[in-house]
Amino acid sequence: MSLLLDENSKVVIQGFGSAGQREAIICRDYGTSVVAGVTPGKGGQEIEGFPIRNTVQEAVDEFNANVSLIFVPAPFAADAILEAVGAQIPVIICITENIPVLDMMRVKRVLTTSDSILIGPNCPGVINVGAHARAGIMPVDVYTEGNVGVISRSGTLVYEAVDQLTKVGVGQSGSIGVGGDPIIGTNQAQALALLEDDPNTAAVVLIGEIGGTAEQEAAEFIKTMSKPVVAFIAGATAPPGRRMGHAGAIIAGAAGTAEAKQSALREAGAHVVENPGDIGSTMLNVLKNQGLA
Amino acid sequence: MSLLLDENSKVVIQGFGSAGQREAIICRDYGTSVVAGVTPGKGGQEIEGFPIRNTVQEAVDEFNANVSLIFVPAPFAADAILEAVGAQIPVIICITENIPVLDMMRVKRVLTTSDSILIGPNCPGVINVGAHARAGIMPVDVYTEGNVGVISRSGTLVYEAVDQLTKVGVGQSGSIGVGGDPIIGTNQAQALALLEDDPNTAAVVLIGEIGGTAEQEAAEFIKTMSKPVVAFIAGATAPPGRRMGHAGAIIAGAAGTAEAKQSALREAGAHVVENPGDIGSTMLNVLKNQGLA
Amino acid sequence: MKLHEYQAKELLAEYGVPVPAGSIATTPEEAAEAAAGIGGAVVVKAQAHTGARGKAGGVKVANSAEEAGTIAQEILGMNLVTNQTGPSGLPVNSVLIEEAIEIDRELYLSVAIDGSAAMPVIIASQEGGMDIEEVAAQRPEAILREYIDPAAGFQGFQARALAFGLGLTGDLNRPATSLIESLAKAFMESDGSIAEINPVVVTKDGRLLAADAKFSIDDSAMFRQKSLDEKRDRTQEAEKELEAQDAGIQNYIKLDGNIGCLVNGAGLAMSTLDAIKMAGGDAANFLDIGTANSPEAVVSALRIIGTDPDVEAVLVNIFGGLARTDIIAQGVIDAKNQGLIPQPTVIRLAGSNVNEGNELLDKSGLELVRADGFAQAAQAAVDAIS
Amino acid sequence: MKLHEYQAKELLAEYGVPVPAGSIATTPEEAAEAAAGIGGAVVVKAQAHTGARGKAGGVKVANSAEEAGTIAQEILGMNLVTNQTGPSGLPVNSVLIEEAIEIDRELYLSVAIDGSAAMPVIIASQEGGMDIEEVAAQRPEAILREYIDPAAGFQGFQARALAFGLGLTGDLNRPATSLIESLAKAFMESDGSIAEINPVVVTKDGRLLAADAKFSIDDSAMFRQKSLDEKRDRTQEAEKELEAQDAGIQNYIKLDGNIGCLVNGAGLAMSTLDAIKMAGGDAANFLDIGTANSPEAVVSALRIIGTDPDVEAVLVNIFGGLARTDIIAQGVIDAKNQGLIPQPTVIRLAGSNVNEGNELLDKSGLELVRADGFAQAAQAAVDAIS
Repeated sequence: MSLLLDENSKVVIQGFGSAGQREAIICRDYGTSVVAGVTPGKGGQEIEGFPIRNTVQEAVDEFNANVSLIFVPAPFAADAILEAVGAQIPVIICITENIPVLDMMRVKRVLTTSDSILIGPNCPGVINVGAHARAGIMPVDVYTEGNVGVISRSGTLVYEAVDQLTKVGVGQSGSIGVGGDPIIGTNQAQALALLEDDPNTAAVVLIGEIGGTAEQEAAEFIKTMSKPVVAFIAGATAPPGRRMGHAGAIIAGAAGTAEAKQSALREAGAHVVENPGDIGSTMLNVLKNQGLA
Repeated sequence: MSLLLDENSKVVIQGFGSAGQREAIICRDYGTSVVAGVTPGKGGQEIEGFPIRNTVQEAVDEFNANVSLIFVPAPFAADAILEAVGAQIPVIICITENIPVLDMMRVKRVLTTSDSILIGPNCPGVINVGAHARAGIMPVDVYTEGNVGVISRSGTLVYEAVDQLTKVGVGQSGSIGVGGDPIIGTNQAQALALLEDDPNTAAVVLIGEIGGTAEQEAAEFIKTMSKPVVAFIAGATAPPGRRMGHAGAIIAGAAGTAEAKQSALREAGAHVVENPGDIGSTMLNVLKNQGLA
Repeated sequence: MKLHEYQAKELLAEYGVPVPAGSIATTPEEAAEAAAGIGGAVVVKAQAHTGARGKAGGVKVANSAEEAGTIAQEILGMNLVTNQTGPSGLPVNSVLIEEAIEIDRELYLSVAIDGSAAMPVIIASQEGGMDIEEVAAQRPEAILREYIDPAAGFQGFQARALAFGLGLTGDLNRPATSLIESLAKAFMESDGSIAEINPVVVTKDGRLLAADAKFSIDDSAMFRQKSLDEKRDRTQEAEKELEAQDAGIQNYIKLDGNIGCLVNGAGLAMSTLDAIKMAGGDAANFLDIGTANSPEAVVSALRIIGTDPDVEAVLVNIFGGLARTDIIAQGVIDAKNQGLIPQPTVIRLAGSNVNEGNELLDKSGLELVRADGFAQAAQAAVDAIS
Repeated sequence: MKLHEYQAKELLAEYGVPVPAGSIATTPEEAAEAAAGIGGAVVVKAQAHTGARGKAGGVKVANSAEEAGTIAQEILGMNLVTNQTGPSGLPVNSVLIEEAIEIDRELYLSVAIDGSAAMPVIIASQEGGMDIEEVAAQRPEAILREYIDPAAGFQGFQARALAFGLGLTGDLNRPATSLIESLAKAFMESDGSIAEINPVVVTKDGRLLAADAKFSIDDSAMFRQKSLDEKRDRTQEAEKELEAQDAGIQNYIKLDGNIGCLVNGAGLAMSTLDAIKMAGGDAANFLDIGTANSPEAVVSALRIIGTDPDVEAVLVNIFGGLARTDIIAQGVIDAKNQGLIPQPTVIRLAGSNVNEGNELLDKSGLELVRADGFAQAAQAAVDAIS
């Protein structure tokens, strides 16, 4: 599953409150198989047509759930991720934001010896457009089927990039929102590797941010890629030393600046966009030049 | 390094007190390269001709140490093992007994994501007879060079088995004392795999004990082995429910009994010895029958 | 959440980190009294959430209790302006009175989160008291690092490696490993995001002391750090940011420009700032409304923007996901109708329920500049001013 | 180290595990007083380091304070003989007086170390109050397991999985997850080796209680569990074993035979027992001298063996590694010369310094049966008696 989801994905939703329910319905309407919700203590109920279970393991045993989408509140979200890991769910997507960093550190340590892939937390999730498989919170009507994959730390910038692509007539294979926290399950380089392997993806939009070194690691991987990459780094004009929502955006040393990231990406062969409004048009040009559109 | 040690082994000794010093000298006299001792605060000194360093990393940087032999007292032994892991020592051998179980649990968790191999704790160490490489506390004069490898949870039973082999004229490739604690770095099955791969080993003596299920796991591996195995289980006559030195010897359920272990080993094709005095003679017969002696 | 130096030292001291003798004072009298209690020369240190306090006149030596009082009189009530505070500075409401120490050596020690490694990392250097980022850039080999593996916790050998690496041998070795272990424990148990002791000093009389200390707590973990939450000093946070917090908006930052921004998502919000800059303007703030799903939350956010005297135009840039554009639209209409944002207002909606959102705006009859792409929106906002 | 039931309950209660109202009494008067304080029917429970106390007459219900006193009078001072104590039994020096509970359901809950997984494991079953090993053997699906991964610690979802698996839903679910989390925390922080609550009961009035509790501490961790070490009750340990402990010998166990054994290494010691059995004899003890490297330690060990009235012959079986055979030989010679082991003595030395050791024996002029292999040594010891 290069795009993490496909026609065989069976999604269980952990934390079936109002957001969980609303997104479950949107996923189902989009064509995704949402097999159960998990809310401890509500096992056996049915909400909005979805069966509710007490534990993820029950959802796996009864419904063969193989994707978990997590909306559990931050103080309990790490526990929810570990529950999905314990139930050996292969793809775990955590939407929740503001999870304590030390909780995520422990989750990551457990993941080092697990086969589960975690996307997020603090992310918009994943969508496979061709398979009509959505496990996330992204608005579906901006997507059109095509061959460009989008990877981003920021959720709204996924939508923005997809919208621009759609408006210039470039469809998408899907998108992976890797999440904006300092500690995330799958980084940009790993997400790039998934899209490099995905037969339905011909080119990639990568949206990074100031702070950390994840874009430099992504640049290293881009050097090995066969598919073209259009990249944008958000926060080029942000004043240093202020936390702008994503902890990853603290500028820590020279590696964290937009300039450093842009130049690493350029050197790796990525097409770096400076104006966030130019993502769609740049990709269209790249595809045309390479005979892909 | 199927036998974990060879001519290129460079041993650093952590905990250079009286036992460490004594064994360092025996190792050196045997022909093993003991490159340094580590005692924090004594860095820069020289003891018995061995340079002392404050940290394992220094011994690695300066002397290319690639084996660590640990005599550090129990309360600090887990820290010492983790120091060797942190310095990326490939083979770590811990002699220390009475390490708290929860400390060893944490060590094992770290080892799940490390390339280091830990032997012990609470073990006599490892010897490669042909390479004159000794990292342990075993008496060297009972060994003679040959092609039988010995694996044991108990230290003194390694010596006993080797002595019996030598007395019946069967030499040894070496021995691996895996240790008698409930949580050990390398179990019997993993040690068997090392000897199965060792070109200098033609047959194996496996000495187990009552308690736990390690011998059943070893039996599973024996089914896949090309080399003959002679096995003995200590404690057949021990009264149930009493702890006899090794925590592993608590009889927990039917799997822990000598009968259960002996029958698992027999089913796997091992030659099971009932009288501990018959280990050497049984191996001699097995080798003769297979044309190996 | 940031702690003051004196709070950071209190916390570290609870875990066994040795700190200079000292006490906190909020009046010159208390300062003189504290100095008398300590005896001899003391240092009077302004307590404000910024570094570089010395250069700004916030740290002074007093040779007597009386002088300590006089200096405290000067410092208390100061507005401390440093390169970290912005031009408005930070008020000084308390001073830390500490024994003056004779320094032999200055070392650097900190704990931070390494996102790539997904572990906290202890950072140490013999080059304390200086700009550590400079040292890291120029001489990376002068920086020692030890990671805290959650599977085992911080280990003694790591503390020893750092202590030896800092040159703290002999009689200083055990106090040093103990200090480092205490720092690591304090960080882990307090959900630290950054803890810095710069400098750790070796005094001329052979003591090891945390001469200065910074400690920040992970904002996401405050729910389980109640006792630290009580140490929050709201006087150190900008008024507008506090207002935003009280309205439930976590991510509001005041900036120097004149275009007020309301955006959802940190990435889009940063990009909006970038787009404004590229259009030739400057944002007055960063505001991530997040997934706030009620018109009231939007109204609160727009009140903060609209009442900012620097704001000459408002830019609303929303790409709905969990946040619904129709709810945002309703909030903007309500705020306009209540006169909260009299400034020219540019609005761009996309994403979930965008048709409903745009319809609400159409029907409102309000004078709003509508934009489609967000680069155009940024341009429109800049144009609205010039 | 084992705790008494009342100590285990005190410890668990500190961590938030609900236990029945109760208190400890060492006299009938205290027992009556405690029963009066609790009110109504109470259970009087003998405190001794063994299970199956009920069958042995160590647990009785009293319907009044007066009756509690009478029953305590019977139980206190008993020598409790169960299938776990051996024929000599264990003295009862205190009784736990507890409220009598009306039981609706009995469940099983424990924590132990799983050596293969290298993690503690919480074990739970709906079939409480019974022989759990029997349940595990017959109906393995009735046993629930959750491992404690040290990288993350015990997690809430695991406690929930166990609570739901135990059928503790509805109002009982939260108390159940809380009880399980408390048990796990107590185990981890106390260096537990085994902690068992059997049964956990659901009372008829809907409470969840730890009706019985066992707790053992890892002997290797006692150095950092000082407060638990203070709870050690030496009256529950065999006199000879205490003597051995005092002599610094960790591993001495009294057995039923008549051949006293001094061996180095637990594996060799067990095998020596096996060899004696095969030679038709029975060992009087298990004694692992370990690496004790002084003649004095050997003398102390032999004094314990020699003064055991059951011992009719002594077998010394040493394969030197860290332990040196010459030192052991000297100890044996000293003990013989001091008349501490008048019994016929068989000695077999091998391994480090064996030539020096044998030479010492040769020169001693003492009457010692010498053996080469250890099967022969065992045979010689059996022959020495018959």
